[in-house]
Amino acid sequence: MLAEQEQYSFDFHKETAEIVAESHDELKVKIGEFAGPLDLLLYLIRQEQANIFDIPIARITHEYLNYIRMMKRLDIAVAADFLVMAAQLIEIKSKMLLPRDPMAAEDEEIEDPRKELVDRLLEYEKFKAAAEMLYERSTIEHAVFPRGTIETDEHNAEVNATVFDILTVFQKILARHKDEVKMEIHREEISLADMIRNLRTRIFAAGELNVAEFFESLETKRELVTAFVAVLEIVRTESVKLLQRKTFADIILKAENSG
Amino acid sequence: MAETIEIIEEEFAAEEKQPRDLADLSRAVEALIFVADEPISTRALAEVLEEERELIESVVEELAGSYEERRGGLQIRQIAGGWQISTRTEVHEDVRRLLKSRPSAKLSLAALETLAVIAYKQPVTVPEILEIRGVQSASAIKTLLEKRLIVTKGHKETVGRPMQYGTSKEFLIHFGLKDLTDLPSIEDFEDLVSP
Amino acid sequence: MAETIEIIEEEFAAEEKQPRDLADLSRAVEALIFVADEPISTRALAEVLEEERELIESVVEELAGSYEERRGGLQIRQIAGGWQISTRTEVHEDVRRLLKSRPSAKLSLAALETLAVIAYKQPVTVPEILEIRGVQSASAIKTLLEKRLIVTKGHKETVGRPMQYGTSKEFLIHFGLKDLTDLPSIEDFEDLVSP
Repeated sequence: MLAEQEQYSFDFHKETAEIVAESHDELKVKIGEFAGPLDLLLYLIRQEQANIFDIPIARITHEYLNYIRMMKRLDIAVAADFLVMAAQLIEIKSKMLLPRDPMAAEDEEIEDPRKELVDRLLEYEKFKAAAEMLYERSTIEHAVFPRGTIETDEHNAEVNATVFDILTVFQKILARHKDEVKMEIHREEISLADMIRNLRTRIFAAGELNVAEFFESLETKRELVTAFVAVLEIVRTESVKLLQRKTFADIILKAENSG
Repeated sequence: MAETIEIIEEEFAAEEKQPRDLADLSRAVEALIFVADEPISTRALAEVLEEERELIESVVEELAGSYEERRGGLQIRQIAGGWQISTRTEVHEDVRRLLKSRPSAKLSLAALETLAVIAYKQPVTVPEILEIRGVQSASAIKTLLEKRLIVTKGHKETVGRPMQYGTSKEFLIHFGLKDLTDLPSIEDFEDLVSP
Repeated sequence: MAETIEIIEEEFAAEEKQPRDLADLSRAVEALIFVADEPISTRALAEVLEEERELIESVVEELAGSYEERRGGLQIRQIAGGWQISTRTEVHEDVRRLLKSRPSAKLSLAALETLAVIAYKQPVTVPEILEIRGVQSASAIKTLLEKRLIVTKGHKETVGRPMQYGTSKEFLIHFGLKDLTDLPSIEDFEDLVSP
């Protein structure tokens, strides 16, 4: 019963990612993924039982990079945002190692290189708590059901729309439209053999054929290419010749036996 | 004595579940009739609640009676071999007035598609909409005009001078847009498509 | 004699526009809330019934109270700016067994976080969400749009005119909120976070 329930009921607390140490240097991600680099950082800080206002940046950076390496070893795609954060951590770490400027006045306040990160973490943590609140609210809401459909609903079998729907619907129409066009082209596609047969029939029926007119009657690029090859082929293999009655005049395909 | 007590306890434990009290059953029955899409039979209710049919029968009848007594806006009635909650005949006029006044917030898929084409291609004519959607849109256009989501935008100066359509001010209000340039473009959601 | 007749006529005329009694109004209100397929606002009820909003307000509250007192399987509650009849949480197991429904697919942690940022910072753009979450939220936003929990709120008038997002009516329904002010203040979460 319990196991069955767990399959489909997402538990905010249980599915939150966690790193479990299997041995000294073998780490393992227990479940899920961290929601982002800030989520991972908060986890590491809590794991180290560190004060968020005084983050042991060297140790946390080390742990953070360990995690990234492990992800890579496990062939888990590491989102670019995690790498950006890694770079920021290294930068903060190096800034903290810099000796204080000896020329600076004694009482001059030096901003802690960690400050910006701490601010972001605190801000992020609020929204993480809000996400948890939403999760709990939706759990309660899932125990409440609206009435089933009644007759009057059936006269109103319509959908509610947002701007996003309008755009998606429009894209679908365009896609549908494109498919139809493709299908037409496909239907009208003609093989080289058919094209030669067609060409031959037309030349021998009329005795000659205006090449330009013939090409103009075709619709697609593919048909044109096929027709061009067919013309070359028919001239090569059959008693048909190409002629031009005067310079710049239309090119004519003429059956040789018809004079 | 001690032995007897033990036996009784065991018997209790063996019983799969304690019988529910009547108020509890009545609550469940009321909720089930309410959420069911179609009139629900006594047998179906008994099955879901794992109770005797006769018991459920009397619970439903009692519940229907209490609705009757209260004389509120709803009733529980037996219909098509099942039980259903519906409004009372006394309030039909009010219900009808509500259904008529229903906000025009809803659109059928056909109307939505037509509206999408008009929004993105305006000003656009009926043949042009047909060309894009691949189906006649006459009744959808009528609906959209009635709901004032679209307006006519004069005749197009081509053969037959067909009427052109565009979106209205109500359209902007309805979809929370400042102006037409506010309509999302495919590019706006491009970043969302990639995983 | 003539006087008497006059008086009777006056009485008749007065009777024609006699206000509906409260029981009658309550009946109508209950039926309308039941029939409406979305939470229905006090204003909409007052308009359909052609009564003062304040009167309707007190009638609905009285009615909701009577449901509460009865402790049946149903409740009348205020949600997404309107009133709705729904089942009580106590009976959810029975209802779920009937509908064979599992708790509907819940949102991922990423989607929940993104939704929390949008709920509290709306209208908000994708770069602003990235700033707070520290991670791209594209697929979460797409999911939320598809589930209609968020809607677009026009373009922001800054470089690149990015699309802005906000929560929808479905968001309120999904999380059982009367309106956005029903959300606890974001500052309240400050006390909960690490000391």
